[in-house]
Amino acid sequence: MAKEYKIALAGEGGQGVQSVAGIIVEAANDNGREALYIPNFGVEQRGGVSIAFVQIADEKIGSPKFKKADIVIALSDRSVRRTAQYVDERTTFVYDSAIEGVEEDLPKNAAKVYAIPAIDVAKNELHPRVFNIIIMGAVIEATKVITLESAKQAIEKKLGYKFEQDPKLRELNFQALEKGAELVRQFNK
Amino acid sequence: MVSTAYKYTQKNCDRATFTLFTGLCKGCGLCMEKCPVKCLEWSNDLGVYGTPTIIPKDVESCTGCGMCQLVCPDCAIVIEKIKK
Amino acid sequence: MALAPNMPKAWRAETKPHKFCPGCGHGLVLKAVGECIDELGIQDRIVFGCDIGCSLLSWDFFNTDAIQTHHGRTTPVLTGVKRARPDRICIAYMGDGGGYAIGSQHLVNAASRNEKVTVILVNNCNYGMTGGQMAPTTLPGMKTETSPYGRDVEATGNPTQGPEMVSAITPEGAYVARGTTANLRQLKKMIKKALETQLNGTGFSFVEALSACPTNWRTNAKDTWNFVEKEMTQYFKVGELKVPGEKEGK
Amino acid sequence: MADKPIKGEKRFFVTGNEVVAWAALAADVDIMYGYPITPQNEIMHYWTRLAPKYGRKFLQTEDEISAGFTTCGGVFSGARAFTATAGPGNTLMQEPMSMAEMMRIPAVFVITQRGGPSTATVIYSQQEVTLTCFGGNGEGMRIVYSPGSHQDLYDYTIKAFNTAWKYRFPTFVLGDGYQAKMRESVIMYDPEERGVQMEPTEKIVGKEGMPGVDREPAHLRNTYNTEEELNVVVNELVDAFWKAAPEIVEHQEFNCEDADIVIVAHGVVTRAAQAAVKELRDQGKKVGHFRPITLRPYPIEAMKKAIAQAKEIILVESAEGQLDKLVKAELYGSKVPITPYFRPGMGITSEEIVEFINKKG
Repeated sequence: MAKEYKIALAGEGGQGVQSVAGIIVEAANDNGREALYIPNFGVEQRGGVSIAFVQIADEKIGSPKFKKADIVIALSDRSVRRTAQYVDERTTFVYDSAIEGVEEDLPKNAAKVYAIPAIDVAKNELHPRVFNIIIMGAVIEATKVITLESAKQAIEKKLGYKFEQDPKLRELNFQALEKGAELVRQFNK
Repeated sequence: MVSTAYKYTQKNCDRATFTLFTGLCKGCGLCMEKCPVKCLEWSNDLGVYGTPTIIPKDVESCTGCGMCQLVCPDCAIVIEKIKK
Repeated sequence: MALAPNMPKAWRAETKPHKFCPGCGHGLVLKAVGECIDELGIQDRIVFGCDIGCSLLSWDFFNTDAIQTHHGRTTPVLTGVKRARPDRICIAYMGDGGGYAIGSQHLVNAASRNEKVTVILVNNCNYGMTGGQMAPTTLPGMKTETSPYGRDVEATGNPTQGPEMVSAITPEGAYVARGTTANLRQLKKMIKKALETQLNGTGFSFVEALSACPTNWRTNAKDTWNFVEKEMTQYFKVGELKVPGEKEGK
Repeated sequence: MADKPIKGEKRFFVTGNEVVAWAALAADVDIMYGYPITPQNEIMHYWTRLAPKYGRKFLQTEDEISAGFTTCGGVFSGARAFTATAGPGNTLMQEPMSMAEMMRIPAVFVITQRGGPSTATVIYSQQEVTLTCFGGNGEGMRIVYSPGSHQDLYDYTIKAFNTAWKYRFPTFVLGDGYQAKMRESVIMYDPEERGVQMEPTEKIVGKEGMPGVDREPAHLRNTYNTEEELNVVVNELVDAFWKAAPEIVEHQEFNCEDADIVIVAHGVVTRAAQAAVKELRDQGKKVGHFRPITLRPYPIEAMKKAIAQAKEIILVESAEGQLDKLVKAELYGSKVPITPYFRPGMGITSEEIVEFINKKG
């Protein structure tokens, strides 16, 4: 847990990578850790690949920008290509197995490359709306930057008002989180 | 503080006392043109810029209407009507 | 026997004679402003702002606080004062270049926002301080240093109709008028209504004053009055365009 | 008046723009004037949400020229007032900024640098150093703080208002797009609880009493007739600035005492420089870091001491030599060679600095 983690999380505009990053850093901060989160932003307000740069450590963090990430998560074909630059021989590269036509673009130099069926699981087993929470579970399992328990608290903090109205949503979100972790755990066995 | 006592010349016309503060008059002539009875003329007294000031040419024609005072951009003229 | 000139009480006697040229209309407009300040008893609440251009020469004109700003920027400075201290009576004093050219965006937007300030704009059809260049208000065919063959409206457009524009974009409650130094009693009434509008807090107040620039016009007194009274009024209609509580188009 | 916005010490995890808004609240700021431009927009967003709850005001102007001049107007009236801008907005605002310089208007300007020249990117850079320190027609009689973290942003935004009102020079907080948009932890506090008294403001116009009777009117002049007249005024400005400078300058040093190589960097780049020093020291290299916190006036005496034993300065900045120019002008005569590491408009990481220094051997 003491390790400093650099995370690059990339997806299409609507895939919710920024909110995943936001919840993770929020939870890390609540646990008294140092976190730094910088959203990639360009001129356009919508559209384009959205990247969240996250760093979590026990001490104050240096440059907000980093060259290479410990873990890269890419959720679309464009994101796979866009994030290759953050990968080196220490990087775990995670992408969604439903993304087509990126075989050639997958980083060759990564320490590990995991293809996780998050999109399928969201669609078929849970609900498309919790896709990003599955991703969050995967990030947490791959990095251990926070515990699943504190992630749940952070989700509660952020979405609690919605859960009040529909408690089933809470269950769905927590399931998604666990599921995401499980998808990565298979590889880490 | 600068002295605010200005030099002036006066002319006692029949119907008004005409006071011209030479220390304020720049000799623009706007008053002459606006005088409804055309009673003003250039004076031998020089104003603040060394240009001629103005004076009623006689004591009879000034009606004391105050137009010259009104249109003076420098507040150089004071007309006091003489009440009879 | 009168020993003291009959200056408005709000004028600062120590700075007179003022710095404007012989026959300049600024003295007349500022006389009207001074008398209005006296009559309304607001001398201690005035923040007077002057633009760059000839209007800058008024920075020490009154016994009131005054800020000399930049060309075109008096409206925002005074807006800044008013927003922070609404109890102040703010007068932004400028020329036609400052209000209709370089500072037009400030005039338009202050008017649109209905800022509770009073803008007094002196229109003399040219840039006086910089030596008589063409202004937004230069009359068609009028010769200036930058329109030496006369203003060509095909190439440079028509004279800006300031009060008409301001009137079009201000809501009810604002005061908009065009007066002239050729009718000082009327001009004074307009300025007084403008200041009353600010005092009542009903809206933006704007008075354009038709004024003379004998130096750059190269006119004698007769031609000066003739230009103000006959030439300028062909394009610039004197009168009130918007009065709080009254229907428009008076 | 509503309660104090911050009571006690609280840890927050927010963007730099939010930090600035809170700091301005904590500093008892009365009014903000502003015009939208990325990446400073959220300062206005947070301010407009928070300010009314604490009886503070906001005006959205028609452009940055107006935002700067309305800010000057607010300050004239005795309000603690500020504005924020970036890039092309900073360029437009140089006009009111130079008026603030000439008339010694204690206005505070927060700059969140973006890439340049021109519109360039909305993201990040350190390319507004020259503009912020020396923009406008004038002599750069401005105080410029360069924060490197959210804590700096909070501390120095509050401090900027005190410096401005104490010394009566326009004061700048020169942040950047990264700091504006990133989130990290920050401790917010009520300055008074930390023993920091807010410097009282003063009505520059609109004092009590009848002008010309009870008091002299404030006739604030900005134009002068003769060169001699202007020269007197400018000399006074310059003298006052340099007299105050030793009290204003601030810097930080990291392992400079025995350093062969001193990295000079400011703002957010200090973070990479500090991390690089740690890493290089672990590798057994005698590397230190000097960070000017005030870019104007520049902490040159401290810097001269910090580099006294150095064999080389590595000048690292996200610009093509803007800090470099400042440093060279100040260090004239020094024999320590300066090696540039310029990345105009680009973020700089500690890894890059370490690699650069290691490659040099």
